Amino acid sequence: MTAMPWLQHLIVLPVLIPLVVGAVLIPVNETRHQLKFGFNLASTALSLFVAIALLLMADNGHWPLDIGVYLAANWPAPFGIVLVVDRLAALMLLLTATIALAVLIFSMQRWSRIGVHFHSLFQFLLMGLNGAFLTNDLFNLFVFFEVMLAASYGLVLHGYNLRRIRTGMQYIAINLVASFLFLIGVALIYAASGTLNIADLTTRVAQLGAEDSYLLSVGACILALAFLTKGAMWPLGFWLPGTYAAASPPVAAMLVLMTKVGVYAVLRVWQAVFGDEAGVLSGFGLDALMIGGMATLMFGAIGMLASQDGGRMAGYGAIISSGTLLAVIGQSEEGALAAGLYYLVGSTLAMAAFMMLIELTERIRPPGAALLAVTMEAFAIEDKPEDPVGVGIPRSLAFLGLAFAGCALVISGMPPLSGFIAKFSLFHALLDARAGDGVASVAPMTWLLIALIVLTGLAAIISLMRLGVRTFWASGALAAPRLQFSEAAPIAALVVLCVVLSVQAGAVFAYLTRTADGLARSADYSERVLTEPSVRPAAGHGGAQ
Amino acid sequence: MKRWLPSLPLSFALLATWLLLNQSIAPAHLLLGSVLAVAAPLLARPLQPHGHARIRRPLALFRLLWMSAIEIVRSCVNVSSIILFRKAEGVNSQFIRVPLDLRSPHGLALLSCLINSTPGTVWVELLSDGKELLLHVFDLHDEQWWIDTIKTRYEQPIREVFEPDTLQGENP
Amino acid sequence: MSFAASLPWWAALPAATFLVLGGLITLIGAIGLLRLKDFYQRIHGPAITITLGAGCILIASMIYFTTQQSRPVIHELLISAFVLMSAPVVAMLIMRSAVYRDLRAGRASAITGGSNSQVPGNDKQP
Amino acid sequence: MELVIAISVGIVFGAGVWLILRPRTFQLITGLMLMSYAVNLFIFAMGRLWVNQPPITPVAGIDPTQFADPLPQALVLTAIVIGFATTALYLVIMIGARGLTGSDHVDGEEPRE
Amino acid sequence: MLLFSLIFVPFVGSLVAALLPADARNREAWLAGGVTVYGLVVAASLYPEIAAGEILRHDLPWLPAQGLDFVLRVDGLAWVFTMLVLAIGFLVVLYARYYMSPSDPVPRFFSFLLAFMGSMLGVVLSGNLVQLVVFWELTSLTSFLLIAYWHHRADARRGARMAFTVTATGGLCLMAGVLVLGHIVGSYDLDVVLAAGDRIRAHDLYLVALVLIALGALTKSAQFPFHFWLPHAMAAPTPVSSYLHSATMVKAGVFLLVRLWPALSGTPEWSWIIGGAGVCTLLIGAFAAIFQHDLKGLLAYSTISHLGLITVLIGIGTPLAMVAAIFHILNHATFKASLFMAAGIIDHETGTRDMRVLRGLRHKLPITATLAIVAGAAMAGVPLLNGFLSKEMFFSEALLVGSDRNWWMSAAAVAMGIFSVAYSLRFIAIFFGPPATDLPRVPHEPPRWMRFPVELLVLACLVVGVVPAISIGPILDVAVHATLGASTPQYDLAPWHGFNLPLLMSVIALVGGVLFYVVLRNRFDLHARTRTPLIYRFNGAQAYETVMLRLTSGAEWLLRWLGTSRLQPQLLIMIIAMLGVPLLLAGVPTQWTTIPRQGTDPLFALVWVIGCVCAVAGAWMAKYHRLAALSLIGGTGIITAITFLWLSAPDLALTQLMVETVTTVLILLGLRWLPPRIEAKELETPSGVWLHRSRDMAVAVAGGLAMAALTYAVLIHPASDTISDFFLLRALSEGGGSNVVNVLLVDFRSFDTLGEVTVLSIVALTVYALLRRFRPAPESTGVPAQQGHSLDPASHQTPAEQANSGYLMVAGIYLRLLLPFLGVIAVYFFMRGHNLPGGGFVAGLIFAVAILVQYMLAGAVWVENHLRVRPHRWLAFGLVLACTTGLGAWLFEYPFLTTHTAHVTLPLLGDLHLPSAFVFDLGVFAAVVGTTMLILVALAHQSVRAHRLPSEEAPQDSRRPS
Amino acid sequence: MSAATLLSFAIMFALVCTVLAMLLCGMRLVIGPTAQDRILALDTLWMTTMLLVLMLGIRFGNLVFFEAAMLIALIGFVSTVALAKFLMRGEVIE
Ligand code: NA
Ligand code: NA
Repeated sequence: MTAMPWLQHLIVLPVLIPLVVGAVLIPVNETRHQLKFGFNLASTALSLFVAIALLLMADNGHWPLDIGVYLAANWPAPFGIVLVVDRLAALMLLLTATIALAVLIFSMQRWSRIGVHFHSLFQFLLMGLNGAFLTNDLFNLFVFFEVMLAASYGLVLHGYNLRRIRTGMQYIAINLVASFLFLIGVALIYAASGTLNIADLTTRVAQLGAEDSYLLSVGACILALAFLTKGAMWPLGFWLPGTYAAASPPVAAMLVLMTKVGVYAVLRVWQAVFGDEAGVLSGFGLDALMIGGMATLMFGAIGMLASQDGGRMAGYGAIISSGTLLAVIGQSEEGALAAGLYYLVGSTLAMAAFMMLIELTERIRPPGAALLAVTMEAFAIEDKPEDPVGVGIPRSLAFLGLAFAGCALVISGMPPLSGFIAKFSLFHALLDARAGDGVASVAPMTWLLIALIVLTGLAAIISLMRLGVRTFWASGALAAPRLQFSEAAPIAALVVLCVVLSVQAGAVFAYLTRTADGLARSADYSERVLTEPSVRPAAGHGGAQ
Repeated sequence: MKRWLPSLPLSFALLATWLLLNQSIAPAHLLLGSVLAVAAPLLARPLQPHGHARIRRPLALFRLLWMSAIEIVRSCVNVSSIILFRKAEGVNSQFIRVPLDLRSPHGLALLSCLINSTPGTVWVELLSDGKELLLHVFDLHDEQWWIDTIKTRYEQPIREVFEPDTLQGENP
Repeated sequence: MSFAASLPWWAALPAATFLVLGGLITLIGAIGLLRLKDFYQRIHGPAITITLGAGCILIASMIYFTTQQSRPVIHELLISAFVLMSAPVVAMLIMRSAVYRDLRAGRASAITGGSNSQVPGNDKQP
Repeated sequence: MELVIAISVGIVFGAGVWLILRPRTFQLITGLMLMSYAVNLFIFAMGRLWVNQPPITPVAGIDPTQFADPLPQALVLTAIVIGFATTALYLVIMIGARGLTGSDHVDGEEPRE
Repeated sequence: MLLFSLIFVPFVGSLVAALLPADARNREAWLAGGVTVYGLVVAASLYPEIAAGEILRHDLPWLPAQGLDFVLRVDGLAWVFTMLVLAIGFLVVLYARYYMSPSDPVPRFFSFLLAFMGSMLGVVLSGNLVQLVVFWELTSLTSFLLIAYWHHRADARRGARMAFTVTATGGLCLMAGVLVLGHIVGSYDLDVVLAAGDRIRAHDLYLVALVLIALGALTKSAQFPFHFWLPHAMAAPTPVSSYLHSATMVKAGVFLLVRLWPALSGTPEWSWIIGGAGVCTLLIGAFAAIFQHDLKGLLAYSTISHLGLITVLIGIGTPLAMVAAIFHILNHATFKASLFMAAGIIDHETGTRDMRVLRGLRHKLPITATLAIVAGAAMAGVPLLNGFLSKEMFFSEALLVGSDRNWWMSAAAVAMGIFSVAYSLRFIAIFFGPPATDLPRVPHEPPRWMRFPVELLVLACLVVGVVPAISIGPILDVAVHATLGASTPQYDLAPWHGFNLPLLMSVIALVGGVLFYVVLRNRFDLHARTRTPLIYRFNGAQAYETVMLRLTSGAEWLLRWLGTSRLQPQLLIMIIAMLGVPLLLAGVPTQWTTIPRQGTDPLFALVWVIGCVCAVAGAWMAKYHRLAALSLIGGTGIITAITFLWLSAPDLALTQLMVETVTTVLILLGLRWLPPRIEAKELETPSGVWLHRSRDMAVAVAGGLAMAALTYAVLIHPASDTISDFFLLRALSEGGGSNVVNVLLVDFRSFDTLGEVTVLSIVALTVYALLRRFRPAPESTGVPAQQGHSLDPASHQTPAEQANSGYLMVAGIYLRLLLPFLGVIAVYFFMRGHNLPGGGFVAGLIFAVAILVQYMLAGAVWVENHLRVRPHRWLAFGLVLACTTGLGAWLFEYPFLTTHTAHVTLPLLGDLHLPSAFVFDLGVFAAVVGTTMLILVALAHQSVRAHRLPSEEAPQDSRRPS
Repeated sequence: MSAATLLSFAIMFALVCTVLAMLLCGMRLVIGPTAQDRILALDTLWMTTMLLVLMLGIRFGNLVFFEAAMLIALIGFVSTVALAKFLMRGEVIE
């Protein structure tokens, strides 16, 4: 390889753009909010474009095996740090950029102004997320996790109040301990295998001796605990509902993405390290993952039923979605994985929209009225029909109602939006994949999983309906909330995306099936990563390295 | 000159530090060291309200330092023997006040260094607007002896080094 | 210890002496820190470590490395300089903080050590 | 050496664990500091122990088996730095919480009994 | 496309309706009517093909991965239902135009109604089962919205929630059933599934599928024991009740059963489950209807009963029963829709639906009364009306199936007949008797077009009842053929079949019903009864509410058990997981290969004795003696640094030492804001605390043991073939530095370092942002006690005075002299980092400490008056410099962060090598300085701020000019 | 007895003394009893550590240790000063 194609640099841009923009914004005075916001917006929009470009490149044969490899600092894998774009990474980048853009626009009017350095922190959060999706190095993953977490600490505490600081303290303490687990896990994996590169691990796992295999699996367990703490698996995710409920809405929406990073990391590491190439370790821990996922699902459903306020409910919704994904990963079934990814995309979009929506709905009625409504529901008090509804719902209320319904449908997996399609496809894959010649081949655990997912959906419906009824219908002072266009538009856009996801399910699934297929071929992945040559000096340029 | 080189000794010390650190007198190091030796005091100047010490009598300083070194070794032996062989209860540790005529901050700093470096005495603080020094003595046998010693052996030479003018004014 | 093998006697002997001396003084200082009666006595223990103990060992190091590297290795002087610059500051600050702590707590006896010595204090105190 | 390091890592880690399970924020932060020492030593130990063989290669063409494993060291360096940063952050949050909640309990409120 | 528009147009109409202004009643009605008429025309245009027995299909690709297309499939059954939905829909729209009050927000109403219509059409036209489930749930959703149309009323909200919960749950069961069915058949396509009846019935999962699908159907059709939601759904506006809760949505359940009849029926299970539910519903519904006082309530229970009847017929499952079922679906839709509308007119005109108040309405509402009486008669099964025909078919089927053995079936049929006559009489009774005087409003005949739909429907009842074969015959025929296919029986649609047993049963029912009603009315005072005799104990609604409340409280209880919101248990769980999960999943190895180890150096062991003692003592003291704990932990830190140094990691040692120092200062800065803890209260510890403590101690010990064991296991085990040799071999030759660790940081793994300094910057920004809003604890807001103490001569000095002439003057000479030295040394450590221990990070910390010392000495105000430290700029500069250095590689067409080395030869100075990694490291340096300064200074400024506050409040305290 | 042996014994002796000194500092650090005692002990620990590092440098014949010793000499006092200032004034930076 002589010269490096310029297009190749796209791979590093999702990390670089936010970093530079975030850094440049640091010394800019807070009074120049418009300028800061403008930079932030431009950067996020650019990230979105880059993500789209990477997605297209990862899907149209631009790279061999459709995997783009970028050797940061020009050192070949496994020695240097390697960024890798495959379909999954590109998808996550796109998802991140989309939600980030929506969140950013949402926060323009209000939330970005209630504290200092929102814009830099936001950009750094993006950097951390994108880096975590791109990197192929375990320790670099740690670094990007820390970037992401550090930024999220800042954002969780953004404009801090009593509630935020209480939950923020918990969130931070837990993540600090989780970071220790991460380090211990990575260290053990290095001690066992002598490498940090995930693709390199794929090739080394099978050759390890019994002792090193043991160390590796212990390391992987501990590492997984760190991921799963972020991914909020029961019983590691108790921090989540409180944190989500307390964080400011745009931040909560970004936090939704962060739980997905935990799940993504588990998926990435497990597919590569304990995939088909892993010899005796192949499929290590998947059962535990599935059981954990199912426990998480159950916990999320229980939490959802028990929640009275929207933020908390959304938090448990995120737990449910994590649980579902973990259980799906635990199934280690390609078709199910595609469905799981579809579920991930849809539920993330909807949860993000929901987080922002919750805040807007809180403007509908004064806090006292909401409390009263709760009490009346609890004691089934029949209030007298009051004066009939006035001249129709004001537009803003109608919008909120519609958006709420949309989010609720996706989150609970009700038809016709993407949540349903995801669940159906998941069930289809779970049943169909094992159908073969009859009943016996569907494992009881699979049935249990299906039943749990269905019941969880039911719990979600019941709770969300209760919340919706209380929010929109309960009698009491009903103020037509003042909505800014910049607040409504991102929510609308995310909900519309969920609709598009349902209508275009065929195309999306085709992509995701290719994604899942690629993930399963870990040997290809590692070959592609490990054989990417570094750029050698071309004639005329001396002095490289 | 003063504008660019606030203190020549300091700059030399910095250059020497640089060369010692790098253990080299290569031209590159000399150059870089010199740049640093000039730049560092300049950059630090805003934070130096007392300016830099001007050593009027270097010879007196060396004499003082030599004497102190001997005193340090002597005191060290004393303190060691007390620690090892005497009962703690039998040690008469006391605070004493020493009237001071020394006013130069740099002189006081040197005095504090010498006193604190000498085992058995610790500088506590200046009292009465700097006219009196509160000392703690490990094993006090004769308070006046201490006061005299400090006045003559330390304060006097230091004043010679840092404020010869005032000294001459007092003792013509 | 591979480098030490080539060391001549004339260097090894003083180096060893200084080392032993430095080690002993350091230990004595620490013993003082541990066994002396109260803080105002204890502070005198480490003083010997800082001055003479450190000095001996630095000299030993200079001798050793100069011979071993066959060139003057005297950068240990820097350490001495820095120690001499920082030790007085540390001693006077710890001492003063202890004094005023005891004064505030009304533990004048701790300061006077039960003897007839003057209590330090604020002369300007009304 | 191995045993000493192992026992030390264990003790420091154990002390850290004990502290992070305590209810006061200051205990928690000290626990985090201790755990961070232990974890750093642990990562460091993953490169095995090398006495007086720092990974400083004076000349090209050295025998790599004669030098300590530099990679864990680089990792620990990064981990130390990040640990420092997060300690600082927790500290500030801890005092912020103390001011806002009036409690130095890790939950930001005294447990209700 | 035409087919597709059948579903598409209502949804578009719904959207348009939602966007019309609130008061556009006429436009809304025209729109909705137009949509309906369009649908009717399209559907009617399909009749020729349908009548010819064709099945029309329209496929749109949807989910190819799951083998699922969006299929519209019209056969006779679907066509008949389509017509039913559209025709009744049209009448309801017309009716609703007059029914809805001008103050009601009509856009919402018509929008939801059209959406419902579209969903319902989707259900009947779905060509695959998954799609059917989608529309099925959509009908639940739209009906939820319609029931809660008057959402300011609690009963509407409650009814809507109940209906939705029950039907949506059923929908989930249906989905599960469909999945099982798809699993059995291998396809969700309706044609394939219908053709695979034998395979399905033979499959082990048949019963599962049947139960799940039955649950879906029975909940939707309000069958026992799920019937309770329907009466509560009557809180909906009457057009909704008449449309959804009589004619269409509740029919979706039975429609589904009819639809899947070829695939699922013909087994005892089918009969028992479907038939059993039907019989119970039939009787309970009919019986309960008699005792209602609300007009709509009566109609709702009657609907339940009639749906039960249909379900029984489907449960019987013989071809003739199916004919009767389909026929009764159509008949019931006509008379019940008209009855609801009539009830709506009465409600509308009189202002009440209470049958205890209503009487003698025939005087004021003669036409409506006539219509309602005819429709009521149809409901009662009076001959020459359509209800009679299908009911008689039911009787005959009941006889046929029941025969001698299951005579109870016939008995139940007759009982149901009796009851239905009774409640029909109860309904009709409101028109007779003396006119009521205490009505809320004086009734008048409704507008002509409001009555028109009723007239039309009643007319249909009459026509079908008199000449069934020519009126409904052909339509019924296509539906029956489509359902039964080859097994379509011969049947005769005629009002008169001669004297036979079914006729006798009809007569018994009629006569018995009248008698029963009279007896009830005269002897049991129907009006005074507040609850249904016998079955009032089974109150589904109450059970529902109880379940919902229990669900919430149970969930709350479980949540307390399964979760926690406190930090300590969570950390405990994490540690236990860290110990337990590896043990569970990986177990314990049985053998271990070892290598010769380094000899133990007793000195090293001794050093660690100190380290461990410090750690343990620090842990012990952290509660009450913070300063002591901090010092002790500092001790452990020093030992850690020595360890790094001893074990060949000088870079780590330097970094550790620097970090140790800065952290100590940092925590001290923070400690000032933590008020001292009161000890006395804590001295007496309850026994529970000891339990906790021993548990925590056990976990801590286990954690320590585990880490020790892991460390030891690794240390005595030979290392794998690591990637480290690469770095050792190339650091100097290709990375240009002999300090491999530093080359790793700034070259091989510079990407990590970039992230690391970003973390630092983020934390600094966060700290800064937090401290901007910092509110200290009340106890610590004031000046520390030490500073105000009269004994201390420094107490009335500003920090600057202390440093320049006060007690810090002498110390200050040294500390200020150190500043340039520290600067030079920072440069030294920075410059040599690439080859020897040091580097940007350590250098940055040294530099930051140099300035920090000045802050400690002279206070923040003075230092900043003399030296502007702009940490934000340092931060930004550092990050941007590091990035720019990395980006520089792009110009040479290399990847980001690739190192280039400029080789310069200068006179006198000789060869100089300037690796770009050096500039990168400079960025690290700047970022570290910025971070450290920002954090420390931000913390330090709190004191300045806090001091300013009280001085503003108390001007007499003028000790600080600030 | 060769010069090398002599030196190694001397180093060993000095090392043992220093480590013992550190141990004693550690003990004072633990037992206190006052805060100033602990600060003093910590400062002494820094100092003895510096000496230990210097001696290790001699023992291993490695100049790299020198840098660490110098850093300790330079920086070690900062935390002591901070602690003392905290005791004296209640805050480190006023
Ligand atoms: Na002294
Ligand atoms: Na590089």
